[in-house]
Amino acid sequence: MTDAATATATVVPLAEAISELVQDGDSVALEGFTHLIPFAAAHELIRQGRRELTLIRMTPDLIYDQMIGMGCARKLVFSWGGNPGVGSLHRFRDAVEHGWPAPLELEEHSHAGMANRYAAGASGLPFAVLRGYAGSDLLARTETIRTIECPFTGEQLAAVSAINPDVTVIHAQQADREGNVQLWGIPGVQKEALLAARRSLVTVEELVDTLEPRPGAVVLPAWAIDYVSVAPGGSHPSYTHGYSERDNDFYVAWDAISRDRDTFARWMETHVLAA
Amino acid sequence: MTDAATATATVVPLAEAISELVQDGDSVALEGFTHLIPFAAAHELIRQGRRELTLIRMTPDLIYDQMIGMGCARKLVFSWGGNPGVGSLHRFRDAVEHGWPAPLELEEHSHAGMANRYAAGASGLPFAVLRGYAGSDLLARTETIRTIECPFTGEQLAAVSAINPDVTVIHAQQADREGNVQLWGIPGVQKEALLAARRSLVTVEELVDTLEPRPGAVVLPAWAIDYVSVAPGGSHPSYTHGYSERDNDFYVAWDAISRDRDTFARWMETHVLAA
Amino acid sequence: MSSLPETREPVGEPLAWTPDEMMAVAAARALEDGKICFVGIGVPSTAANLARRLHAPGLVLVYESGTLGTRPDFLPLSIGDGILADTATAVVGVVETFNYWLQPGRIDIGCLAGAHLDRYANINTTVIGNSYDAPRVRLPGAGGAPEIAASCREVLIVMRQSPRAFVERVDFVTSLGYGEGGDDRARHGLTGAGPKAVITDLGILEPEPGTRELVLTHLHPGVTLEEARAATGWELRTAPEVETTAPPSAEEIRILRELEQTRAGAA
Amino acid sequence: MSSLPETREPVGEPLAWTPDEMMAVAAARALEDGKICFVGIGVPSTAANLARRLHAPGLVLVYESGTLGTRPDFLPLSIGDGILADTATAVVGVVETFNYWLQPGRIDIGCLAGAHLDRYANINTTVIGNSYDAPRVRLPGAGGAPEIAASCREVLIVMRQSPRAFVERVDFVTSLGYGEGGDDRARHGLTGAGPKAVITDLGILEPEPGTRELVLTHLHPGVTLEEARAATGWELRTAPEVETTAPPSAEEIRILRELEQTRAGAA
Repeated sequence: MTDAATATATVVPLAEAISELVQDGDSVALEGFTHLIPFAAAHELIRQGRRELTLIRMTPDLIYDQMIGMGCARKLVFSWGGNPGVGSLHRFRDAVEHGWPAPLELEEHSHAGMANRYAAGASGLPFAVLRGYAGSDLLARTETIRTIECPFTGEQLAAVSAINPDVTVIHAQQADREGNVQLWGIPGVQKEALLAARRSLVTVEELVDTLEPRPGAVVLPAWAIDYVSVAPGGSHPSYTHGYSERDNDFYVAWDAISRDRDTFARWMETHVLAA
Repeated sequence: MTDAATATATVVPLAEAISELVQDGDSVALEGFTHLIPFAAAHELIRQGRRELTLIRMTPDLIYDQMIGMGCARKLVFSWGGNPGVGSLHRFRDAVEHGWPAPLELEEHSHAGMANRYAAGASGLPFAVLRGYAGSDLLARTETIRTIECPFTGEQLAAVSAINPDVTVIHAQQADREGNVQLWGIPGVQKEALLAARRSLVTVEELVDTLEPRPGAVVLPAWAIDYVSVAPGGSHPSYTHGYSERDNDFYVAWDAISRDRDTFARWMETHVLAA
Repeated sequence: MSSLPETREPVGEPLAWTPDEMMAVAAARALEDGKICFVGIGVPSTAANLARRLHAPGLVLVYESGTLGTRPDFLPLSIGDGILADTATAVVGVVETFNYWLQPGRIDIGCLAGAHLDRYANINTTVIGNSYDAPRVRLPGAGGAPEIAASCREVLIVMRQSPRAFVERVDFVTSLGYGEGGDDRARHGLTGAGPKAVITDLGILEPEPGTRELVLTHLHPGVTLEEARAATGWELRTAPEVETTAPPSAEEIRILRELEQTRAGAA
Repeated sequence: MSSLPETREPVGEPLAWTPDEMMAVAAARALEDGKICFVGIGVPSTAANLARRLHAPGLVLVYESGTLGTRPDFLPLSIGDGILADTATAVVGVVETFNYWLQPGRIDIGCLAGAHLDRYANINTTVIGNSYDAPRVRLPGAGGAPEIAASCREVLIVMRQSPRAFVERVDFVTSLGYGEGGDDRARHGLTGAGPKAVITDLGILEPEPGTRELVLTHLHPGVTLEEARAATGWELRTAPEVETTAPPSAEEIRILRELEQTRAGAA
């Protein structure tokens, strides 16, 4: 959805890319399905003090638990808000249950619904159709879910509105000098989230002279990307296939860190704000 | 859409697979977008004398020019019926223009429409939505194209009905002993066509003990496939990336072979029926 | 979908195995060899991987991370651990996973955990309390569950039984079981047959033919009917015959414990 | 989309280049460096590959076979030749090509050939004759053209000019140009601006501001206005100033001929 196609992406430092791309009040999708979660970019958003953001992600995960706890978010668009394999996202719960640090508006879907909303956004369509939400109370709760009738069979199906974030940020293994990006391992919804966005940034582990073709790789042409920034280890505590392992111990440790507001604030001060 | 999932596909000789899978009157999709066109399977269908078939393909190509000329088809569902880079498909034109050897009913779409129809079929949806056919007379000609209104924006878009062939046949480079299939090079719509089908067959260049992961490869799990048959060179005169080159000279030569009914009949007799 | 249960002390007289282990073993037994299984994280993932190491080496595991036919040699903590991609027959994107693989009904059985469950096997993983906007407890949400519960040919639910979790009526229907009971699923145009069993740490509940109300069909060894009733938030009825689950075999327990020890960074 | 033109003899006084060569060169010149170009097979493919070797090394070629950013070192005969995959930045499926790459308007310019064309640049590649069911000539059909013509930011049409091909009104609108003229495209909700030029073997036609009727803006060297009018099936009007196309440079001709010679198995 980028307005003017140019055949290359601009390689800039992360801080510059973030300040160029993201304004207060924007809708931003920092995607990555367990794998390749762009934590470095989120930490930069926190350091730059962005506010009133609409945060979009299938799985808010620790990355949005941190942004919500730090007061960056006005609204969350999501489908599963837990700490995978561990339990709750306490900052997310605190915002929803007690409005701390600020009330959080929710737009809640299922994974299938969110994935199809990104796909519609990437396809330049206003909506997507799926067999979804049958008998679920989400259908009544969520304004961006409606029903639609098949013009051939008359069957009733679910329709979800497209997602077109102001900005999508994803993390990948490599980019070449022109800004073509290659990622591999679990691909998630990053291609759709990136192609659905008005503006985009890809953080990468490293710049390389040529992208070596690899099994299971997704290649994103430079002309579909606005900015590329080098952020080694930028997906920690999630992981970058071939570069790092998922820090499962940290995901477990986050439960205690995030449970208490002060402990959380101190941790963020030390590990993000002061970093 | 296969009715009962089994974790493996059955490896059988081509003639057996075709006679097991295809009955007169079936709708069949033999897909492959320029690359990996399953000619060996088509020739087997011709030898087995199948009739009244509904032939489904984005690009009928020489494979359906041959089947149409041999009287296998009652109807053609397609989006571009030419000899790529050469000119007309003369047997297709003869059937449409003069009803020889039999009248041919047409269901005509654009590539985008056909691709989305397969995608809907593969997704278990009755239709797909696209920005298509705007101002085209195809919209009025083709019953399987209608308009649909976005339930969120009110915008009018094109809807196309799903394609779920009785049988889909594709050609690939390799299968392992369980019947898992790997293809690489231009992937076309084979995955969608296969997953949209009620029954399926994949012809392969060779059986291997293990599928070596490769850049750009599409892997189709055995449990989504009914039959696998070994048919080395089964894509000629199209090609199999890594195994053969496209026989462009034959595509050019086909123009003269197919222009005249008798020349065509003799060629088929010698190269297909007697083969 | 849900968080891992903290290990609970053996109930009743000391046993050679815990109720959680019995639950995982019973769930594994319910997964037939050669079937395609859509696996939720937590106990379902433990059960599916246990089944593969026991009677079902040909069980095909599909995780919502797009790993088709994965064969992890240790238990993943999340549905997106790298091991799932490294050992998969094919790895695809999330859009394809839900649209091409789950939605058309290619999956034989979906294995889910739940937070709250009602007598008609409807699952709530969204909110506890009668206000969505001001919930008493905010749960993680739907994830893949609504479509897994809808589109798999059948569904297996695995969760601990307690009066808090097994409620008369869930506060929020996240994923449909049998709705209001009877043929209510059909009214929603669902292709899948719905939950065939709910396997808990105390026994097994199955939908009663006709009403589709969950009734007790099995008690695990050492568990009494009273304990099961006390752990259920509705008037739990029983099948004409309540069987006793076969206790875990030495092999089942040995392999389960080996498996649990392999879970990277487990709490 | 369409078949390759058979080579035609030079018209008028003998020239150092043929009208078809002039057409390909003029089309190549119309493709700017750094733009994303959706390439139809035939003359469009020749022109796009010629442009890459001349003034537009950064021209990004996209073929409907899903080859994004391909850099073939010889001319493909079909849109799916292996060379297109071997030299592409990325290779994707056909569904993705049309849905994710063409449909949202990411493509700057679509380069198409046509069989029949009318005064409002509508293209017919379906049937000739007034009956679809009993056509005088059955053409190949739509292929990717309707959506290329609709969704690219602008469109370039390259085809030989003749009274048979350039008709007052096409028998069948396969791909929309300017419809009935004026703002008719907007009525169909199209995002793309439409055909910016029709480049032929005789000259260049462009839509007149306002009416969007194709009018003659350029004549190729050695071609007279009378020849252009005689080769047009409607009352061809001219722009206020009709320019003469710059003749092909020696380099343009040399590289074009090298390129043509590389086309594998060309007729």
